[in-house]
Amino acid sequence: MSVVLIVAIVLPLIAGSALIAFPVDDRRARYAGVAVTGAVLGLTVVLAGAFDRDDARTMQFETDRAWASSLGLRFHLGVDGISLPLIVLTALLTFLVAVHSLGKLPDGGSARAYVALVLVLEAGVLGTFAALDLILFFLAFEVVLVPMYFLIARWGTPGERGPAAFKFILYTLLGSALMLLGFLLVQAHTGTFDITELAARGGDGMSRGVQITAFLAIGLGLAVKVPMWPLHTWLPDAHTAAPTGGSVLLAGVLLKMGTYGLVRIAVPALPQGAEEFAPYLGAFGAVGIVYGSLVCLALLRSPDGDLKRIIAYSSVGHMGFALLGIATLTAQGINGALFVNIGHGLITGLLFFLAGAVKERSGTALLGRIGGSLYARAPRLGGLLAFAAVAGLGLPGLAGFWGELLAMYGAYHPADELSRGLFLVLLVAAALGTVLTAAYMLGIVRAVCGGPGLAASGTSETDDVGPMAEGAPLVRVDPLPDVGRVDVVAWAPLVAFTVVLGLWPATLLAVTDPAVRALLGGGA
Amino acid sequence: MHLVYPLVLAVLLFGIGLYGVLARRNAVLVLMSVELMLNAVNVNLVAFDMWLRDTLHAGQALTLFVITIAAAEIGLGLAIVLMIFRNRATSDVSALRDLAEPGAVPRARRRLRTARTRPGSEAA
Amino acid sequence: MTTAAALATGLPFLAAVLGLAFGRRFPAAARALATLPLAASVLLTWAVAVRHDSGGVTEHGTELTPTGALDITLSMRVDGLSAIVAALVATVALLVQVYSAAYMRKDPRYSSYAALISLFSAAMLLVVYTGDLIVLLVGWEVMGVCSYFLIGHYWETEVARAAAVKAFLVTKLGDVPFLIGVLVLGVGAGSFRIGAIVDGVPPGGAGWATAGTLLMLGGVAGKSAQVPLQTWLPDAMTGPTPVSALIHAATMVAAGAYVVARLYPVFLASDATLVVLAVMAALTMVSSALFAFAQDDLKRVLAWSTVSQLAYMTGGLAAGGRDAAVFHLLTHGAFKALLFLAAGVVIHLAGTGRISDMGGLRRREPLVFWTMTAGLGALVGVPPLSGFFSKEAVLGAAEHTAIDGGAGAPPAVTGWLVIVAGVLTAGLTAAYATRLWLRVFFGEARKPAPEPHGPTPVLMLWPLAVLTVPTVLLGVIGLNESWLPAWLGDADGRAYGSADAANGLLLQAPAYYDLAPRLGTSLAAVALLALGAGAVYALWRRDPAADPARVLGRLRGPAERGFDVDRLYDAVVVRPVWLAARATRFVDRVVIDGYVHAAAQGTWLAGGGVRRSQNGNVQVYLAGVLAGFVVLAVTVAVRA
Amino acid sequence: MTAGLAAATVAAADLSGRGGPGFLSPTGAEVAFVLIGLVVLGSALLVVTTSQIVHAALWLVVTLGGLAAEYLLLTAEFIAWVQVLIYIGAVVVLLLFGLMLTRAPIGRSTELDSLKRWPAVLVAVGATATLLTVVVDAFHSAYLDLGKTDDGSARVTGESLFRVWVLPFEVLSVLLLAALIGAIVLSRGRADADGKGR
Repeated sequence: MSVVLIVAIVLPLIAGSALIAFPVDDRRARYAGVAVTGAVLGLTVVLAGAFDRDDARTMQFETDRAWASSLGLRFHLGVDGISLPLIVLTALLTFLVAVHSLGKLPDGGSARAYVALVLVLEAGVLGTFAALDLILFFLAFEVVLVPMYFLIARWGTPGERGPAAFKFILYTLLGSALMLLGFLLVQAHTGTFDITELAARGGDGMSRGVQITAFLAIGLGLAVKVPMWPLHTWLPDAHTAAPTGGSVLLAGVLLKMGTYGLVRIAVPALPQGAEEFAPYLGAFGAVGIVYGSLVCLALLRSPDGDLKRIIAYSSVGHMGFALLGIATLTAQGINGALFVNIGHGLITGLLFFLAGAVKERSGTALLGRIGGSLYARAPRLGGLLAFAAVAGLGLPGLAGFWGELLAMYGAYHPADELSRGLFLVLLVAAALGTVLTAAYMLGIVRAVCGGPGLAASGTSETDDVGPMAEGAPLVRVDPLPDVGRVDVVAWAPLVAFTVVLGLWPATLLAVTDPAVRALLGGGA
Repeated sequence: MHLVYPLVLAVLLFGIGLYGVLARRNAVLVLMSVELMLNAVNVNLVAFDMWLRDTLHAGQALTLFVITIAAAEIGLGLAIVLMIFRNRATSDVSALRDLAEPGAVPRARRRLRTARTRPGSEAA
Repeated sequence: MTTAAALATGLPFLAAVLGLAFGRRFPAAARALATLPLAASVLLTWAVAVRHDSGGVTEHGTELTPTGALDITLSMRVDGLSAIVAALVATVALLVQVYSAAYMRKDPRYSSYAALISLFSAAMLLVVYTGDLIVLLVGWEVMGVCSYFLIGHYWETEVARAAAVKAFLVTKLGDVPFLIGVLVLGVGAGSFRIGAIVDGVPPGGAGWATAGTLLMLGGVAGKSAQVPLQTWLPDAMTGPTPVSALIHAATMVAAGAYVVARLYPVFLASDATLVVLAVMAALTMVSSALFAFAQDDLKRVLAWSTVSQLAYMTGGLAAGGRDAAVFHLLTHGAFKALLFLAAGVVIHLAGTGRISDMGGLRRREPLVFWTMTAGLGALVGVPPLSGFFSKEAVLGAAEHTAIDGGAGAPPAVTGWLVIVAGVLTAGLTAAYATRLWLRVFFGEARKPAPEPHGPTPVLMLWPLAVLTVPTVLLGVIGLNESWLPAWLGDADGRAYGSADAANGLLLQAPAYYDLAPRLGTSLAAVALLALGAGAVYALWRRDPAADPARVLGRLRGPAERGFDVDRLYDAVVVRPVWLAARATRFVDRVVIDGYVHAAAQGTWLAGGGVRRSQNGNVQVYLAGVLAGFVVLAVTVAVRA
Repeated sequence: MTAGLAAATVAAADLSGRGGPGFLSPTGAEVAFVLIGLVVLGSALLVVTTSQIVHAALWLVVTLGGLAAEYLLLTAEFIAWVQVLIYIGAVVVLLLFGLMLTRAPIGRSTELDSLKRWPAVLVAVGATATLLTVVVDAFHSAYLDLGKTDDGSARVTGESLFRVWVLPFEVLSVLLLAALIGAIVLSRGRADADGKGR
């Protein structure tokens, strides 16, 4: 089965390169994109099916070959309970983006190039989640940047895309450089780049000082990607400028690489460093939660309040929960962080799809210009947006809730070596953040979905003449195209998974929990 | 004779030539300063040749070559200076700033340079 | 039995999912989808309630989150309390759905409306049945979001949009401490199972129990609209009237009281919590009764009245009368649903919601007049009606706490608070109910009635008739100790009247299970009732056209606006949050992004600086190169 | 670099084993060398500082002539004559022609020195000081015995030049030819461009 994993990673890379190399007409390229990402999704589903759930703590489908032996590099791939959900999520979201690209693409270049870049991106992300060698991880981590840069710089919103793409790539490259330094430091003291071995050693061979330095470097590099407050400012710009598919992948998949790296590398391999920085990580996470929501609130009322920018800042808040969960260094917290990852990937992916649809239909993403009344102008779209917003505010029973709950539970009861008082404060901040999150999410719904109705469907026909029906303005608003066929295919899986994971969190937690425990050394 | 005498002479001569290269603005004077530096090197070569009693006489042979090359160099150098003078009507080294980064030359001097260049280009 | 409970919860949920997904495409099926699953739920809940033999707890669950230390289980815990409350919820929900089928018949959004009501019913049943606090929280929040969407049903109006957001945010604010409280209780008891938590409280109480219950009061106050989070409920009346009847009168708002009753042993072990709860209840009770008196909008009168009546429940709980509070919850659920549904018809008839525009409506639709009279009578607590018995049960429990006390009883101060506030409120309730009754149904119409829409649909009338039955008769179940108290049992699941009870194993003293009215409190309450009603009647007789609320004088304006608590919150919470938001955005754009941009600018500047040295003067370059060479040579020589 | 320096120092120590009289009792040749050296340096200084551009060329003649004398004192006869022939005879003449062709002002001119004189002084003095230190440190005891050799005679030089160095010599002649052609091409200007030629 390890071949399947390799094929799943290499196939999109080959297909992407082929699309770049050979002139294929755009229509065929789009269908080729759907076919390849669909095949990859199928392969990952096969992997998930073949995955031994009773043994989720060990690496499965491993490949371990010497690669550049003079440098001690190994081509080491594998999947365990932590990476499996992320791999499936990646394949799913990329597939949906490919499906979505069957519809209208923004101007900027040929659809062939777009699809090719998405495929290369997918290969990079899958490689990141499957890599078990630090350098391999780093390579895959970097491969992702280039296609994303071009996606933003070529298909983004004209006028914003250049600076946004520039900021994105410079900021994340800076982070990567730091991370690479950290990796080299780790290797210099342990003599290995192997992630599983480093996790098994649990920091043996590195003094406390070395661990702290290495954690600082690796953690900063990953924190840029997460993105952790205050290293987040590249994200709103990139999201606002990126095309819909780019935003979905950026939020749904790329951000997960940061938290995944923390859970996979930084925490298990450098336990003392993690212990030292956990309070900071948690504090920055909690600040991010409150801060992100406050900025979203401000954007609601500001004339340049862009729907996509608001969702981007909401990502800062949501990833704050993931950081808080990781910072607790408990099984619950880290499980929560992984759950936040998946939930956020599904929900924010959906939100960006919808924001893109709104932008495409009304011609703008500025709240003040969209014109409201989406419930009337495109009822299904409005209903979906309301659903996504409600999911985004962490409504229990949907996928966004469990991660937040577990993170907060972890914060109530952090690992023994951490300060309980501090984490209680963080817990309160995070909990208040959920109220602020609810405030801006409902604010979005109010601004975009509510508003005067179509003239034909005013309240005049109902019998209810309470105080509310009076003064209902019967301004006529123009209808917009509602949810189309391609949209249904692209969005329905996200809605379905959001509900399923929300109702039955055990589907995910049963896979991640054993692996998380193994990383934490069986305890906690 | 102590070896130090010719060596010190060479060093001082070299220093003077160096100063000339860096400080003189007229291109022909810069060329003269370069000749001074070359001569300093020649003194060195001869002195060491004598001191080491080289059977191949590498020092002296090299000195001859240097002299020859210096002659060629001065010929070429003067030709270049002449051509610049024809094109730009100046042999002022500090006025030849085509290598400058745009914006790096203070404005006043740039105006001076364009003013100088214009009649030169007419002459060309 | 738990299967039946799960089915009762699942069916409406399924109906909601189907309705939301396909309702627009098959509008014809919407009505069937709205009512039939709920009808099945009603049968199932009643079956559960009937089959639940007195006392005992049935619980069955499956694990939701295997995360080690603490497991969350999707469990159904059926005991007397949950069985009977579930039956109430399902029944009222079905009646409301039937009523809505007629009331909302022309609404183009009926299918999503009905689906949301189904979803709400499922969530409420989950809250009622579940045996796990986290799962309870799920239902709790889903109810909240359904309430949000239904309040905002008329999203074309700004009022409805604002009210919906306000309702959700205020309750959500209460849910923050509630969630933390749940965590505290769960960690303290080592489990989120209600059974384990109830069993885990040591007899003398525990720090975590007190802390957890105090925090949970936040959520209770939010959901049940108690002081200080009471302001959302009156605004929530912008939703369709049936929604107000179901969610904002009979069921969801009672969930706060229900949760306290569900976890009663934990609350009973925390005196501090009970005192806070009693203060909260007393304040809410009196103030909102006063506000109800000053309102001019029919539904807002009923809304404030709901707040006030909910305070009777929380007050009863604070004073130790769990069974009494649940009793009041049941009767209130019946008569308040009746009142709201009747109010819907009244508004339909009058063409307005303003009381000052109504009058003389008793001749237009006699059935509505009579059912509403019964409902108001029960609300006021006119002796043979249900409300009288349940209110007296609460006051009786408070009296026992205040005077007799005893081991395991709440502090006496809670009893006194509830008695004083309760008796006072009885008078105020009588006053505003009388005012409403007289101004709506008697006298002359103060505004010409609109063109009749045609006869009131039968589907809207017979739920009123059905609800009148319990409104009138439900009180009797409190009279015999072997009826309601035996069914409810105590919070540990031991039935009153069983062998356990005989052995003195009940959680509370036997007096608390006696729901029959007591002489002292009954006399006081009825006397004040008569006083309030009489005073209003006298005022009305003097000038039938004028509003008796004029007696409030200068207090009337503030009372109508709920003492301007909204403006206080606006100044203390809302505006600072907006300010903080703007400040944060400023910081984000100028400071944090400023650093990022400064880094870029710094690089550009450094580049520009280095670029300046590239001035084209070859001699300068050469001087630089040589100087560098000299420095290098000297450095190397010195180091060597 | 340090290693090279050290090696040179060692070599100097070896060779200085031949010894020689001290600095306080100079030989006649030494006295002459120093005196002529002072003239050379003085005139060189005037070359780089004089404000009359033609004078600079003339002072250069003095410098180069002085150097020829120094070569004689170092017993490098052939070099000395070549110096006189090529430098004074050819190079300086060329330079004078250059000055004339670039219409160099005759008489005092203030524009000869660039504005960056002080940095130039600093760099030149620094470089000189560094070199002096190194040279004196390494060779203060080295002695040059010039008495009984004919190493510098035309015969010896010619033999080594045409036996050992014949190939570089020929290459050099090609180089000179190339320089000649280059100089002609350059000074002809862009004949094709304006069609007239110069």
